[in-house]
Amino acid sequence: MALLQNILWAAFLLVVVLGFVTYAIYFERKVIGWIQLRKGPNRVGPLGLFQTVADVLKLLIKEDTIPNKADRFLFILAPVITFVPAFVVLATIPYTADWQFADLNVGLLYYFALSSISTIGILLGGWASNNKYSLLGGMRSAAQMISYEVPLVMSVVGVILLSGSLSLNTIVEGQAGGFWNWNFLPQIVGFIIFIIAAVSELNRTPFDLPEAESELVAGYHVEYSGFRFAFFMLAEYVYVYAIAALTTILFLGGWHSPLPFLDFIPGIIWFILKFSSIVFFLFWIRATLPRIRVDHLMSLGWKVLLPLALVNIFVTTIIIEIFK
Amino acid sequence: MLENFIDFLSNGENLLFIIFSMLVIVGAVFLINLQRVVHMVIALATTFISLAGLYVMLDAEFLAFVQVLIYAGAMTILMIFGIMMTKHEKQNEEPKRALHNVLLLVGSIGFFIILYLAIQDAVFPIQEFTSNEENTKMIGIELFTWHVIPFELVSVLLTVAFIGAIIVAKREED
Amino acid sequence: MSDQKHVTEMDPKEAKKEIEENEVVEIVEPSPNQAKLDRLVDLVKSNIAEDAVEEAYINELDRDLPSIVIRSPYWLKTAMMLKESETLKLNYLRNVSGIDYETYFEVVYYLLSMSTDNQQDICIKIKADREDPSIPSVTSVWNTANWNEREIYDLLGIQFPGHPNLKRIMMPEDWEGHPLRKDYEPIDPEV
Amino acid sequence: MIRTEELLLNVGPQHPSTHGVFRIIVKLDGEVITEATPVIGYLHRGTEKLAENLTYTQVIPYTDRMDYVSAMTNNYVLCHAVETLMDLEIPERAEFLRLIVMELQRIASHLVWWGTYLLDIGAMSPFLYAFREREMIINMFNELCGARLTYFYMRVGGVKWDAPEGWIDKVRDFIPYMRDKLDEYEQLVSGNEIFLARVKGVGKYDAQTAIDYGLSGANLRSTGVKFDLRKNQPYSIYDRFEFDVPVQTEGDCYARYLVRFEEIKQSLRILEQAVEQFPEDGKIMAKVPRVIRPPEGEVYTRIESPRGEIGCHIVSKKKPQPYRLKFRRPSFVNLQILPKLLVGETMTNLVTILGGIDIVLGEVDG
Repeated sequence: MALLQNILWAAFLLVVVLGFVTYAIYFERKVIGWIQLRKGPNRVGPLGLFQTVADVLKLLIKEDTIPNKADRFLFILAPVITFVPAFVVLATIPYTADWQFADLNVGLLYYFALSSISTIGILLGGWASNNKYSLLGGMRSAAQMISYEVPLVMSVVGVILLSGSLSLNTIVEGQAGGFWNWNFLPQIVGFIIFIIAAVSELNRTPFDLPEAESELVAGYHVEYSGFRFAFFMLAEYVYVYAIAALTTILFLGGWHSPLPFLDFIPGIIWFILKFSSIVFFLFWIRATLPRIRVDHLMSLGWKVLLPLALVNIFVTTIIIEIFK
Repeated sequence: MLENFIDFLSNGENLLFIIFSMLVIVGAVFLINLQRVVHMVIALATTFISLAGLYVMLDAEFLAFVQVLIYAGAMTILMIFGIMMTKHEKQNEEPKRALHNVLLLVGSIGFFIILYLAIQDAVFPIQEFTSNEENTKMIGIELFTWHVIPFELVSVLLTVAFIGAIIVAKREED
Repeated sequence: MSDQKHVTEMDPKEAKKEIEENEVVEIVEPSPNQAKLDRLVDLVKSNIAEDAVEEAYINELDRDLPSIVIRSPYWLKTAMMLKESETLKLNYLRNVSGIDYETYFEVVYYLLSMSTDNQQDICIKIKADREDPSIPSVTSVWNTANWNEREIYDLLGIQFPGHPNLKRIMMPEDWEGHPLRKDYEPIDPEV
Repeated sequence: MIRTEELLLNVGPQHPSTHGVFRIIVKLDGEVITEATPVIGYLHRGTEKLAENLTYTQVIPYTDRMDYVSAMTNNYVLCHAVETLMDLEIPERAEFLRLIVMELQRIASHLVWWGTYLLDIGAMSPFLYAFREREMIINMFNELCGARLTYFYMRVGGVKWDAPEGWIDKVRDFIPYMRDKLDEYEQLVSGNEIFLARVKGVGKYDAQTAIDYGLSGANLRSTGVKFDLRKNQPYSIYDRFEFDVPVQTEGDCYARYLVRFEEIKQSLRILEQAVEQFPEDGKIMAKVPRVIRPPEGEVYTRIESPRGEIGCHIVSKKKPQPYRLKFRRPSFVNLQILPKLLVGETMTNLVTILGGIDIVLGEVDG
């Protein structure tokens, strides 16, 4: 019975995530449209609400092409390797105190570990396509992921030190009682590093080098079409979901209200609000910033973010020791 | 005999164990037999990730996810090197050497026999194992109290290797 | 005005006309650029060779542009001299055109000095045979000439010995003929 | 010794950042370019050959299609060449109309460059902002001559259409509007750290190299050479207006960016004065014979197009058709420096440098 329930919940989560992806894409196009003085999608359905549905439908019925000289097996495998971890990482995210699928005591580590597998998929896709642009895109993605995974993990060590646990639930519990208890204040350096590294891990502007349209055409997925391309696309947006949720949990107090007297509003509302503002932030910078250059990206990761993250850990440790 | 086997498999945990260990072995075998570097790396990844699965089954989640975290990155690097430094076009077959193969076969059979006998004769002290809920914390405490000297030594060693690698790479640049 | 006609290759009838027109020119007061042209001719004659300058005139239709015709064997040396010369410093090659005059080819170089204040254009022409046309390349003097000479080679078929990479630039490698020649006949009339 | 495999990458002829059908074969060592060979000619339409069988007026629409981002200046250079040959006096009103459309065209062209350049660098919004302003200019042109891109507006001796009622006022209103928008652009882009990091010090060359390669326009002025044909060898009525020639000394992509940006402002200055001095009425065509037969001779005229010096070399044999018509296409000449700039740069900088040169392939291939 418990197994059935779990499967039902998982199915529910899948629907929620797919719904999110559908409307995140719609929302992104609308937001960027507004920023660029356009209307955005407005033809399919009322206010263009079914635009993404139509797009996905188009992708599904599109001819599935595999290049002749591609490595057929890996070409098919790559989108799966990219997509599966994206979905699996969602399992440990607590939306409220009760809504969580698995309270793993190493939840945070679980997230980082599995999300790093996706890069293998991207690199594989780039290599298996047997296209030089996609190979370059895949290589860039790998280099970028290696360089930014380190500061990303380092930046949350401060949070772990503060809460004394790797469990996401415990981390949120530690931030109860108003926004001054949220981690982004004591861990402001870590928060900034985390945001930068997270955007980079998402391969989104200004760090969208693996698919840099103007130089690499479409990067690693240049040869993919139809359903397989949809998988890469889906993985990207599921990671947007995951990163937004994770930021909310680690730094913005999860489901806690910013002021104690606002506690009567259910936690899930707060969670969604915080989560949405981060998603909006991601879209906003996409419409605003140019793309960073590959060598700048590397030196930013290794020479700025990593040392900063280490200093942040050091300072946090000392402060915790003093005020213990 | 067969009944035992079915019994063994009807337990979910055992089934998982079989699947994971099969994957570990299959990955390792493919790693040796495949021709192209990228395929080999994928085989290796299968091995390591299945190994992480085994760790999870042993309630060592921390170890499992660190394993995935570290090796996923390592695998990617390996793949990059593989792509950058090998020629894709040429696939020159190594000449088969019959004597060599026979010797190899004998050697591995001998090794298997030794291992088999050793495991057969070994006595494992049965001991009550309690899985600690906070095993991450326990690892930390162990590492920084009882094993602090080896831990520091290893980190010094890694730093030395790291700097050495940089120097080697630098010299080639000049 | 036909001051750029070439007396040597004219039939008597046209030569007569030429003389008549020259008389008209003489009545008009000399161009302000005449002195400049004389100096240029002197410079070339004294530094390169007495017979380097085939012809020199003022192109009155084009704002009194000083124009000289250099004999092709002296061209590369002249080009170097013009660029290095302290007084001229013609270091900017603005345009190179190739013209098919049916009996001969002509390549026209428009030069300018960017280093001196005196930014006067100078036009230099080199003639080439109709059969087996060839003019020394000046890519080594002005890099601008590189693609321009390639284009002229491609479209007119003039060889530029000394050019680093004289290949077709506009037309495909296997194109037959040189389209800007007056007698060019496309192989496939549909194209 | 660790050796990595060299990668031969064929960029183009169909590639989002080559601005048309331009192809460049690059040898990559990792992300670093070790050799670059440009291949052009995919858009070669043989304008010069076609012109030999057309009357001068019939050639004008072909010039529209050469540099299709800046058709007005192309129109002008041909008309100007024929007029020089014929020693024609152009009516005042026609000269003003020509100057106004050319300066508007310069702004429109620089806006296209600005938007697409930032798109190359990865910022998507400026593109749409720039095209909004360009659209206003194009609408004005549309009102003037009924076309949005290939105008065929100028004729030998003047312009084809007079400005409709209220057109000059539209130009007048456009000037402060554009100034306002330029400030906005500056706030959005010119100070952006990522943008600066992308363009500063990239694609650097000195004045000597620029002159040696015959560069013109912003590519030349970014190295400190103050050479603008509108000032140095004035044509049309440019000598009547007050404006500066923007110059930078760095010679990198950022300097080129600043020069072009400043040029928009200077064009606005010229427009401001031109609109004030615009003659109330008058003819827009000089007295030109129905069939134009310029006297026998040769002429080379050059004007400052948004991309640099566009020249027209005509050899006339007193026929209605030119004996030889050659265009000095600034993009074609400017592009030559590309292989030299690319060696040792990364793949990302390829796009930045190529965009910084500002080429239009219709013009490169002629």
